[in-house]
This record gives sequence, structure tokens and C-alpha cells, in this order.
Amino acid sequence: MEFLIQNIFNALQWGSFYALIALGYTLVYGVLLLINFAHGDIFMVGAYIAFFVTAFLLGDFGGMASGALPGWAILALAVPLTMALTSCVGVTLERIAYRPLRRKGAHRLYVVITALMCGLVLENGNLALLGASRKKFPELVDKAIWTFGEVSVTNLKVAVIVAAVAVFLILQTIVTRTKIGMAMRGISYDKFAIPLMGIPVDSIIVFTFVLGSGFAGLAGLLFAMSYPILEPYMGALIGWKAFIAAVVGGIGDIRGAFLGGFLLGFIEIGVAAVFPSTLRDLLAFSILLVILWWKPTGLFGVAKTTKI
Amino acid sequence: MALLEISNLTQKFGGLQAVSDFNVSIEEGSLVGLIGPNGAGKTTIFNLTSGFYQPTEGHIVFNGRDTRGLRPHQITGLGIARTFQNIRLWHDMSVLDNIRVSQHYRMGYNVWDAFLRTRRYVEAERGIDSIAWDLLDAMDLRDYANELPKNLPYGLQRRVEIARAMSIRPKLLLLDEPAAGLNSADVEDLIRLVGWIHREFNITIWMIEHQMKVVMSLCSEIKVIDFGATIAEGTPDHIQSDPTVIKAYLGDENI
Amino acid sequence: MQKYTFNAVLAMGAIVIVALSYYEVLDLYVQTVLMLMGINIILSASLNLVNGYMGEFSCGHAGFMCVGAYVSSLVTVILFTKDKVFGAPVLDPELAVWFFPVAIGIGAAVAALTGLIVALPSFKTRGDYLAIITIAANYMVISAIENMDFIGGPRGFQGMKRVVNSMTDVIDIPWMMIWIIVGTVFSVWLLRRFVSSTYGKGIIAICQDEVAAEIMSVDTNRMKLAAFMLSSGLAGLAGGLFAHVYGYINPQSFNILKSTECLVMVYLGGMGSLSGSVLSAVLFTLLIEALRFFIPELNAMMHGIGILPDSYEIGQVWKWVIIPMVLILLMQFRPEGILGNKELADVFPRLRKFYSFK
Amino acid sequence: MLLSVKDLYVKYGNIEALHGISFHVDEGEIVTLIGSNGAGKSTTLHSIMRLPPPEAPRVTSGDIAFRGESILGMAPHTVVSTLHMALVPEGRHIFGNLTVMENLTLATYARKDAHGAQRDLERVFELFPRLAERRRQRSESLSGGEQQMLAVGRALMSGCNFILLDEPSMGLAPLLMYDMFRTLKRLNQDGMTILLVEQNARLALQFAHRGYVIDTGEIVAEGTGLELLDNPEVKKAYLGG
Amino acid sequence: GDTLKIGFNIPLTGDIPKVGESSRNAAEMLKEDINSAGGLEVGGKKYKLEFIYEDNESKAESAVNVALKLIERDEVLAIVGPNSSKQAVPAGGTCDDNRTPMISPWSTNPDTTYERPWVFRAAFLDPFQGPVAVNFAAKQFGAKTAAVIFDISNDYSKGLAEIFRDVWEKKMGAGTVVAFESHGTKDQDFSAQLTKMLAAKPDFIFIPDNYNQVALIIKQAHDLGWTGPFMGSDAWGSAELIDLCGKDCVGQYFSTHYAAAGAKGATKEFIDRFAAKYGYIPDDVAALTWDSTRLVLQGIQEAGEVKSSVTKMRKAIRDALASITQFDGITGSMKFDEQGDPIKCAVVVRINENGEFVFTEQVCPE
Ligand SMILES: Nc1ncnc2c1ncn2[C@@H]1O[C@H](COP(=O)(O)OP(=O)(O)OP(=O)(O)O)[C@@H](O)[C@H]1O
Ligand SMILES: Nc1ncnc2c1ncn2[C@@H]1O[C@H](COP(=O)(O)OP(=O)(O)OP(=O)(O)O)[C@@H](O)[C@H]1O
Ligand SMILES: CC(C)C[C@H](N)C(=O)O
Ligand SMILES: [Mg+2]
Ligand SMILES: [Mg+2]
Repeated sequence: MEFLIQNIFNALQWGSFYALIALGYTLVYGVLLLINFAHGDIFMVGAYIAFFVTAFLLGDFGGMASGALPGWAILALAVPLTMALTSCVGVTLERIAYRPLRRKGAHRLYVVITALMCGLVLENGNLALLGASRKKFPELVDKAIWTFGEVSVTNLKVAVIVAAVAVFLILQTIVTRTKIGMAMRGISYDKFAIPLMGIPVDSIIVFTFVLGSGFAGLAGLLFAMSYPILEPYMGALIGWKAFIAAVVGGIGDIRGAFLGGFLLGFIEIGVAAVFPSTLRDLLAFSILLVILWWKPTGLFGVAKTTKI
Repeated sequence: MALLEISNLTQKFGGLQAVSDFNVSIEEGSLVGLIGPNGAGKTTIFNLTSGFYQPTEGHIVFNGRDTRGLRPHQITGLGIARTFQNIRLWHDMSVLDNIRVSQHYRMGYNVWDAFLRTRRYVEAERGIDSIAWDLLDAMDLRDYANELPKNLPYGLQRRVEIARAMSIRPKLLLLDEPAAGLNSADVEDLIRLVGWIHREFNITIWMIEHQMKVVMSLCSEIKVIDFGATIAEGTPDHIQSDPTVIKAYLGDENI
Repeated sequence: MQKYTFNAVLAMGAIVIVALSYYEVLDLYVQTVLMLMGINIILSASLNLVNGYMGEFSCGHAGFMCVGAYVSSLVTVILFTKDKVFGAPVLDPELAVWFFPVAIGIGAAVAALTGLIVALPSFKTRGDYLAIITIAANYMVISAIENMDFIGGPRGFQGMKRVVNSMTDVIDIPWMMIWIIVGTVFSVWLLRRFVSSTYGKGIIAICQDEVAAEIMSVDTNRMKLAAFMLSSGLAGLAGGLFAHVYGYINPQSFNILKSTECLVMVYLGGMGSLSGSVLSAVLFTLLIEALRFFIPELNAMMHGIGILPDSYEIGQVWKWVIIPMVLILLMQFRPEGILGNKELADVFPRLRKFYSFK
Repeated sequence: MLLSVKDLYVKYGNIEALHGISFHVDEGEIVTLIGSNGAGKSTTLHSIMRLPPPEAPRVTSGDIAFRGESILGMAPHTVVSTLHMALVPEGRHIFGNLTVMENLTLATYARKDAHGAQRDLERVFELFPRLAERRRQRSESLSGGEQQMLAVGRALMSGCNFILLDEPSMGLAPLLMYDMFRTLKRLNQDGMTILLVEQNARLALQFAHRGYVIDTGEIVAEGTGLELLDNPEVKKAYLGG
Repeated sequence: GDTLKIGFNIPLTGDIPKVGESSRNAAEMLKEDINSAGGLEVGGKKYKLEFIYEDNESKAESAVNVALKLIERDEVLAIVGPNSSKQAVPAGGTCDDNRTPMISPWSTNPDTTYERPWVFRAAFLDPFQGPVAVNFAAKQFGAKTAAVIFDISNDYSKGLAEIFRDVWEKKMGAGTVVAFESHGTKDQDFSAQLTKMLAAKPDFIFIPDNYNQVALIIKQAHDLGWTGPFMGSDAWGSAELIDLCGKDCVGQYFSTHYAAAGAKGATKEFIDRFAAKYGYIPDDVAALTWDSTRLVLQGIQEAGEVKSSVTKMRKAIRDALASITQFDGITGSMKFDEQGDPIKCAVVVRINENGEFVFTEQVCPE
């Protein structure tokens, strides 16, 4: 029983990261129908930005007097700064790589391939510029481990889960309740008609990238706090998997990404807890395949009805 | 026995009953019209006939054969070809290839023949080619054989779409709003074309159309539906003066 | 006879390459690069069938390559070599010369069957949902092999070198080079025949409008089956050749990154252009290898003109920064790939009289 | 003069689609452009709305002016939001993944007056009761004609006082088509300026105050609706026998 | 010509980049030493050294490619590396097939050199290291049960984990390895495995894993409430371990090749010079690379003269290396057996509060 509860917590935490990243995927996809394969790497960049921001705030680059700020204050500053800076990265990619292609009317998949390439540039550019050594993310807040019988939970785990839920609620509200959200969904269906509604397409797209990358930055920060070793490839695998999670949930649907993320988290932890962990990918993906077989457009996805 | 017998056809989308208890029987060699207000279920009936939807209830019997459970390409193989309300050509494939590919059902060879270029393959391809060219000639499209449909004017695209459907050598041709988007002059051409096809190939045609001029000058019999059910049927003259049809569909021209 | 020019040139080229390899004018490294090029050509051309001609977005091509590589390696290693796990050779190693293509064929066939995990869902699913099925299939294949300890699991599988050696023991010619050339030409030829038949054009119709295709009598399910199986079968063929060139395979060599490379080659060449795929595979392979030599030069030059601080060296890491950047730039200039959806002969119609290839 | 197009040349890539088109629309007028398929009618409307490529062409010379001021440098969404123009595009272009209601709401994106929007919504529902019935349906599953209603309704929701219609009657049943034209007339009487592109040339010319005939990117005839209806060449080429 | 080319097949990027960096640093230092003295004297003539560093990205197939490139393109006389068994095992095969001497500084898996006359190494083997860890943990922690977590896709990690399990169960009885869990190289979350392990209540946890994963595993174990000891293996011994792991690692033990803290003689001299030059205490791999490269140089010198043909020279070097029976390196003195494996001592070190690896115990083969 305690084993089970402990693993539920493990899965919730791990699923939170999938969910957070999957939300970013879905958001961009929901607008541009672009599988932004660079998203996992934007998440990685987010973690590095968080690292440099905190290092700066901690006084490592002579930014501030050492120890001038308590850990929680640094964290409170790091969150918005990281999100803002990571947004800039996302928006930059959109501006210099994706937008020109869109303007030229390139096939959608060329943009996807460009996104893949951008991801590689981010990964390897990081490696080339910062060197191959990993970075250790500093501990900002004192770790509190709460133990109930055999079950241990840290304050960080709770924070991660809460953050994932909060981000989900925020995005869900934006996308379904606001006009800007409607515009975001509208673009994915018919980009041509959007300006005819008086909507500035590019601003909406930029806004989407700001949101998506900003939350990827948040995810990066939280991830760096939970798994404090940063390396340039940290976003690649988790990014691919989060993408899969997003699709299983029904890509383009915020609820789908959220649920898909947690679903993948639970399956992975569940498999590793019961079977030898090497079977994890095999079983996890088989389950996902079965889900897609059963619902070909994911849990929440609506099949585009072909009117003929 | 009529060529197409539809009985008690009903189609539901969720709570919406798009077609309800629809019956029709189309005789071989006739040219029948299907009209009705927007959203009446006309296209849905065509979709059911061509197998794109499986009916919730009812039967569609074509040439003595119940088509339930058949996939669309099989139904087409039986001899039902159609065009679409919004043109659905393969826009990045030459006109000629459009007409070749739609003869898939009678190809008669398999992958291995394609790899090995067997006799069977060569003969089948030759047959497909000659049918395609004949048709292009017959429909005055020879000059455009190597053009991409997307580069053709709308009127010609319509014509290519009809040619593509004809390449199936259908017994029954379904035309879904063939005149939509055509200007008046092109509409005249279309009327001539459809009439010619009807006579020349001696096939049965069933068409949906909102332009009364087309329907009235071509169809020998017209069926009017609303809310998925028949509200009137008969000859063009009869329909044009039927008060229910005027009220539900034709309206008065006075602006 | 003019129309056989192309075939003659091709045959001459092949003979020249084999001869140069035989007399070691081309060193092993150049040979390896050439062979890799051949493998890449097969990969990109076969993936183009699904991604370009059929318009699906398959991102798991390396998974099928993996199946082909493992299966054919297993067959040859069990049959022809003494192996720690599988014991003495089943057949006389000298027979490897004759049996090798069969083994590769078996690998390709099994890979084609594996293609079913993608082909069957494709009846119901399209687009990005199918894309993740392909990714998942890639992961599943790798994961399945990692869980098979008897073939080395995650630590890879070896011994194919001995098979190749036993071929050279019979006749000392550059066997792998020959097989690669044969395999590459065969694959491209097969694909070319497929897509130029009315049968194969059904796939292009599916790409452009699946609904219309189905209603205009194209059996879409059967076409998808054919396309996926042909594509994954050829990937398996490439895998089998790859395994025997390197003599060592490891499931992670066939992960998503490898699939990504295949994708890049397809889109770089142009969707729906076989010659584009061949061209881009050649360019891509050359680019990667050229950078190996170019980067040190660049480093020296940058230090020479003093732009770089002494403490910083431009290392090989930059290779994987430069390659994607080059590709991003290329896409900006040619957002439809090198050849778009045209063949080389469409761009240079005069080429047409030099070949008859149907 | 509300809108004037002067000597407009536009290109798609390297292909010139309009070769020097000039016409004008006065406030409160109904003007129609007729012409055969591919003549450049839609191209003209897209240019006026300043839509970006690849859908719309590049203007290579000439000018488009709104109340005398050039709008060539304007972004399409500002054309809609500040000049209060609206386009009902050919081929409907509704947002199929949104519900009918969401489509209508989205059209009010740039509007500040919630009150006016509410009034317009009522007007649209009055005009097309079918839309009111279907307000929660995903709009891509609407029938062809229903989608056309939505496209027109959506344009009306943007609070425009100058509406450009590109083949609005396409796919509409006769009854509805006449209804719609009557409504447009009423809107016009209330002050709405209308630029209409229509395949049904006879109907369009009867309906409009003035008309222009476009042929392969050039204006070949102009005049009042009745004049054009009587013009023998127009009759022959565009009105059918 | 008058240069001698030696190739280095090392991980400058990928999972364990610090390992490659340390290798290169040590090699550069050695090269500068020798070249500044005019070069390496072979058969009475001095030859400059040229070292070629190629990145194997910490991937098996790249290691094979790199080996091929060094052999065919650069025509090196011998190859030093790869360090990790994951790459050394396949690359060893390539070198052996292509008759080029290879010496891996740090690979401890038996398969690297097994039946490969052209492949050598400078590190002890896992069948030796396993019992060292077993005996030390049993004694130091008074442990009766153990749990193991390892990287399944790493030959080294998997091999050592299995050896450890066998030896431990032989010593303590069947079933005393209460949990034996695996993970993948790129994994970041180990909570499910750790939960399972902790539920089995072992006396300590054995982690034969690379330093970067060690840091994550230990932290997550602590998060899950584990307070007991860990035992590690030589793959912990990187200069980066303590940066990454921080205070979570303090007080843990691992078996390794040499202990920098408290070294004497030539070893101390090496450590001091290295630390002065590169700003950190040389880790195992630096020391082992130094030894390996010196072994190669000794092999070249013993070949007697520099032959004009590379293949002949390679053969001569291999033969010379195979005939070296005793070598005094900075990681201790080693004798070579017929497989080309050294027989040398291991040490167990403790990580102290300053992050130094403090000598605790030396274990020598009997
Ligand atoms: N796939 C679907 N899902 C839900 N509703 C649908 C679907 N297809 C059609 N409908 C509904 O069924 C009704 C009939 O649609 P259909 O397309 O058959 O109309 P139609 O008679 O062809 O009209 P039009 O003349 O406007 O083309 C419409 O109200 C439409 O909204
Ligand atoms: N996006 C585009 N790219 C390239 N050429 C185009 C594009 N859109 C239209 N054209 C070309 O511009 C010319 C004018 O087209 P336009 O759509 O304006 O005609 P139209 O008068 O609206 O015809 P229709 O009655 O068919 O709608 C045509 O020759 C067409 O082929
Ligand atoms: C971690 C590695 C660099 C070294 C380890 N001893 C091995 O053989 O793999
Ligand atoms: Mg319809
Ligand atoms: Mg138009």
C-alpha cells in the first residue's frame, strides 16, 4: 500500500514534467499545426537560463553581493526572469526560422524539419559554447522531506505538481474562454481568414510562442531543481516523449496534453515499479499504441470531419 | 428492376437526423435531379450512396446488389462514380494521371507485376492509357493532359472532375452541384456537356443542383427534399409550380 | 542507343568504384563513406515513398532499419560464424558468398512485416497521430531488442565482420562495396518502378486527397499497406547492409536521431522526388564527412586572424551546429527541398533522352 | 469616394494577375465586379483587403486609397479594425474547428462596442435562423450552404460599414439566395457600402447600382447595372444565351 | 616523416565529456613534456609526437567510426582509448580486425581485450573490482544485504553489477541481493526503481554507474527517505562528481584506481603539475591516460626503430607492448597477463567534506 502511494507520488511528479512540456507542444501545435520539435530543447534552454539567472542572483558573476538575497527571494525572482528569457528564445526561433518559411508558403513539414534542426542547433550550440561539463543547479530552498510511514514527499515534489495543475488551468482558460484563445484555435484551421476578423495573425502566433516557451522555461526551472544536473541533451528524450503524450491526449487540446502527460508518467513509473525497468519503453509505447488504436485521434482529439 | 433502389434510408449524426426515411428508385438511363434547401441532406444521400458513410438504417441496392458493408472503392468498382460539391481533384498530378489513377479498380495487376513489368502490367497500362486519351479527346481536354488541375480555370476543373468520374465507365454518375461557382456562360457549356454525356455514353445521372436553369433543362424527373425527407417529386414543370417547393426552396425572385 | 547512356554510365561508375576499392586506391575510410552514402540513398529514397509520395509523416524509419540489421546479422552470424552464443557455424562459411543476399532479403522481409505495426494503424489514423505511431514503433523496436539479452541487448551485436571476412576468403574482392552498389541500384529501381506505375500513383492520390482517392476506386488500405511495407522493407535492406559494413550494431544506433537524419534527407531532397532523395543523401553524407576536415581548418583560420580567444578551440562539436544551420538556411532558400516534387529530368528535360528507365 | 483603385498591377510570384485596374466605390453604393472564371475578381478583393502572400498577390504598381488615403502599407487586420471593411471570402473559410457561435464571436475580436456586437448578433440570427439553431455545432459539419450563411454572418458581426462579398450566392438554395440579397439591400439602405463579386451576373447587375466587367485582369466595361445588362457584348459573354 | 602519430578515441561530448577532457589534458601534458625535450627518442633518432584527438560522442558506433578514421585516414601507430567499456568493447574489435594496437586507459570490462591480441588496457578488471567492493562493504558497513542499481546499456555497469551480485550472494547467501534494478543511459528519474529498492530494505546500495547518474540517483534516494550508505565503483572517480553531487555524496565510498589525496613520489609530481596546469586534481582517467600513453611510447621505443610502413610499425609496437611484463605507472605498478590485462592494485576512497577522495584501503590481487 505504501509502496503504491509512494509510486503515485513519483508518477505525479514525473508526469507533471511530461504534462508541462506537452502543454507547450500542444499550444504551438494548436495554433500552427507545427510540431515544434525544438520544444524539448527550449525546455533545456529554460533550465540553463534558470541556472544562469540563479547563479547571477547568487552573486556568481559579481551580479550581486553574495548572500544578499535569501533562497526563496532568488527563486521568486528566477521564476519570472526565466520565463521571460525563455520566451525570448522561443519567439526568436519563430521569428528567424519559422516565420519566413510560413511567409513563403512552405509545406508544413518543412517547418517541422526546421524545428528539428533548430532543436539540434540549440543542443549542440549549447554544448559547443558552454563546454561539455554538466552544470549543477544550486539548491535554492531548503529541502523538506515529509515522511508518512514509508512514504516520503519533498516540498519540491508538491510544488511541481501544483505548478503543473496551475499551468494547465491557466492555459485551458486562455484557450477556451478568451477571444485570443479562439483566435489561436481559429488560426490552426484557417490562417487565411484570421486577418479578415481584424486579428493580427503574427501577434497571436508570437503570443503563443511566448506562452509555450515561457511555460517550458518554468518547467526547465522546476526540472533543474528536481534533477539538478543540467546537460545539453536533457530536453531531447523527455521532449520526444512529451510530444507522444500530447498526441495521445489529442494534440491541440490542452486537456489532452495535460492528461496525456500524466498518463505517460503513470505508465512509465508503473512499468518500472512492477517490471524490470528495461521493459518500460516497450510496454509504455505498446499501451499508447493501443490507446491510439482505440481512439485514433487521441483521448480528446476531435477527428476533422471531412465534408465532401 | 431499377438501377438504384434506396429504401428507408436514414442517417443520424449524433442527435441530428440528416436523412430520414428516404426512398428513391432510379431507372437505368434516366437523368434525375435532387434539390432542396441547404442542409436538407442531399450531399449526405450522395455520401451514403457512394459508401463514404454507412447508413444508420435502410438499404441501398445498386444493380441488384446491396452495398451495405462495402468500402467506397468497391462501390465505385460496381459502377457508381461521383463528383464533389467542392472540387476534389488531385491537384498536383497531371490531368492525365488524374484520369489514369481513377481507373484503379480495373487495373488487374498487383505490386509484383508493377515491379517486374510483366505482360499483364503492360497490357493493363496500355488499356488504361487508351481509355484516358479517348476520354480526354471526347471531353475536349486533350490540350490540358499534362497541366496540373490547380492551374486550370475553375470551369475546366469541373470538366476534368467529370472526366475523371467518367473514366470509371460508371453506370451511375452522381453530380454534386456541378454548376456551383461557374459563370453564366460556363453554365451553358455544362448543361450541354452533361446532356451530351448522358446521351453519348447512355448512362444514368443523378445530380444535385441549386441553379434551377440547370436542373430544369436537364432533368426528366426531380426529387425535392427537406430535413432529409422527400417533400415533392415529379417533372420539372410540376415541381416549379408546387407551392410547398416554392415556399421551402425556390422562394420568389423579387429583390 | 542514346537512351542507355545512363545505364552504361551507372555500370561503368560501379565498376570503377569497385576496382578502385580493390586496388586500394580508395582507402577504407573513403570506401566506408561511399558505402554509407549508398545506405543513405536507400534510406532516404525509401522513406520518401511514405513521407513524400504518400504524404504521411513517418519518423521511425530507423526502427525498420534496425529490424533489418539485426535479423540479417543474426542469420549470417548463426549460419556462417563461430559465435560465443550461437556456437559453431551451421553452414560452411564459404557459402556466405551465395547466401548473403538471401540473408539481407530475409532481414528486409522481416522489416517489411514489422512495417505492419505502422501500416495497420494507418487505416484509421492519419497525419500527426500516425507520426507518433511511427515514433512509438521506433522506440518499441529498439526497446524490444534491448530486452533481448541473447543478442547483446543494449550492448550491441557483433560478428558480421567475420561473415564478410569469410566472403573475402573465397574471392578477395571488396564484397560489401559490391553489395551496397547492387542494393542501392536495386532499391532505387524498385521504387522508381513502383511510383511510375498507375498502381503506385494511387499513393500520390492518397497524399493529395485521400477521400477522393478512396471514392475514385483506389483501395487506400491496400495501397498504404504496400507503401509502408515496401518502404520499411527497403529500410531493412539498408539496415542489413549497414550492419555488415560496420560489423557492429547497437540498438541505439537506430534511435530517433537516425530517423531524423532520414527525415532530413527526404525533405532536403524534396518530397516526392526520387532523384532529389538520391541527391540529398549524397550531399548530406558528404557534408557530414567534409566538416570533419573543414572544422579544424576553420579553427586554425579563426585563430590565425585572431577572432577567437586562445582558450577556445572550435571542435568537432560544431559539426552538429553547422549541419543543422546549413539545413535551416537551405530550407529558407528552397522551402520545397532541392528539387521540389520534380525529378531531375523534369528540371533538365534534356537529360531525358539519355535514359529509359521505367 | 470611399474606395478608389487606381491603375493597379499585381503579381503572384512572376505571373501578373491584374494589368492596371481602376475603379471606385462611393459611400452607400452597391458596386459589382463581374467576369469569367480566373478574370481576377477575387484577386482584386484580396488586394483591397491587403491580405499577405501566398493567398494574395503583391502590388507592383498603382494605388488603393480609402477616403483618399493610400492603404497599401496597411496590415489586413488594421484594414478590418480601423477602416471597418469586411470580406466574405470565396470558399467560405469558416473556422471549422470552432462552433458557430465561436465563429461569430471571433469576428468581434477588434470591436470595442459590446452593445453593437449584441445587436449585430441578433440581426444575423434573424437573417439566418438556421445558424441560431446550430449555434453550438462544430461549424465544419455544417452543410455547404449553412457554411456560406456563417461566412456572411461572420462578416456582418465585425461591425463593418463596407462589405466585400466574393460569390456569396455560391451553393445557396434559391430561396436563401434571394433572402440574402434582400437583406443586403436593406443593409445598404441603412448605409452599408457593398462591393459584390458574383458569378450570377444577371442577378448581380440587377442588384447593383454600378458594375464593372473584368476580363483577364483588365476592366473591359463599366456602367450602371442596367446599362451593362443591355450591353450586347456583356450579354453574350457573361449572361448566357 | 619524423613525427609519430598516436590517436585518441575519447568522449569529448556525450554522456561523460569530462572523461574525454581529462584524457586529453593528461595526454597534452605528456606530449608537451616530450616534444619540448626534442621528441621521443627511437633507435637513436628523435621524433616529434603528434596526438590526434577524435570525439566518440560517448557512443559505441561513433567509437567504431573514429577508430576506423584514425586507422585509415590518419594512419596512427596506435590508439589510446576509448575509456568506457561501452565504446572500448566494439572499438577494440575494430582495432583488432584492422591490426592496430589499442590501449584503453579505463575500460574494466573483460570483453574489451578478450581474445584480442591487439588490444591492451591500463586498468584492472571488473572481476577483480567486484570482490573489492563486496569485501569492503561487508566489512565497513557490516552489511548483510545489498541493493544494486545499474545502467543496463553500459557493458561496464551491467557487467560489474552482475559480478557484484554473484560474489555477494556467494559470500552472504542466496537472496541477499534484495534488489537488482536497472535503468537506461539517458534516464533522469529513478524514483520507481529506488522505491522498489528501498522497500526491500537493504543495508546499503551499490551503484556501479557513471558519475553523472550517480549524482541524480543518490539525491533521489535521499528524497525518498534513504539515509543508509552507498558504495560505488571506479566510474565515480571523475573530477566532476563532487560538483554535481554536492553534499549528497559526502561520506560515500567507492573503489578506484588511485587516490590523489595523499599520493607520493611520481604520482604526487604528476598530480601537482596537472593541478597547476588545468586547475583541478587529476581524476582516475587522467592518470590512467598518462600511463596508457606512456605504455604506448615505451612500446614504440622498444620497437627499436621507426619503420617506413605503418603496418609493420604497428606490428612492432604490438609485439613490444605484448612483451612488456612490468610497468611502473603513476597508478601503481602493473604486470601484464597474456590477454594484455594489467595485474594491479585497487584502492577504496572516501569522499570527504571538501569533496576530496581520501585513501581508505588498498586491495591488491593475491
Ligand atoms: N459529418 C457530419 N456530422 C454532423 N452533421 C453533419 C455531418 N454531415 C452533414 N451534417 C449535417 O447534416 C445536414 C445535411 O447536410 P448535407 O451536407 O447533406 O446538406 P445538403 O443538402 O448537401 O446542403 P447544401 O445544399 O447546403 O450542400 C446538415 O444540417 C449538416 O449540418
Ligand atoms: N494564390 C495564387 N497563386 C498564383 N496564381 C493565382 C493565385 N490566385 C489566383 N491566381 C491566378 O490569378 C488569376 C485571377 O484569379 P482570381 O481568383 O482572382 O479569379 P476570379 O475572377 O476570382 O475567378 P473565379 O470566378 O474562379 O473565382 C487566375 O489566373 C489565377 O490562376
Ligand atoms: C566509466 C568508464 C569511463 C570507465 C569504466 N571503468 C568502464 O569500463 O566503462
Ligand atoms: Mg451539399
Ligand atoms: Mg474568385
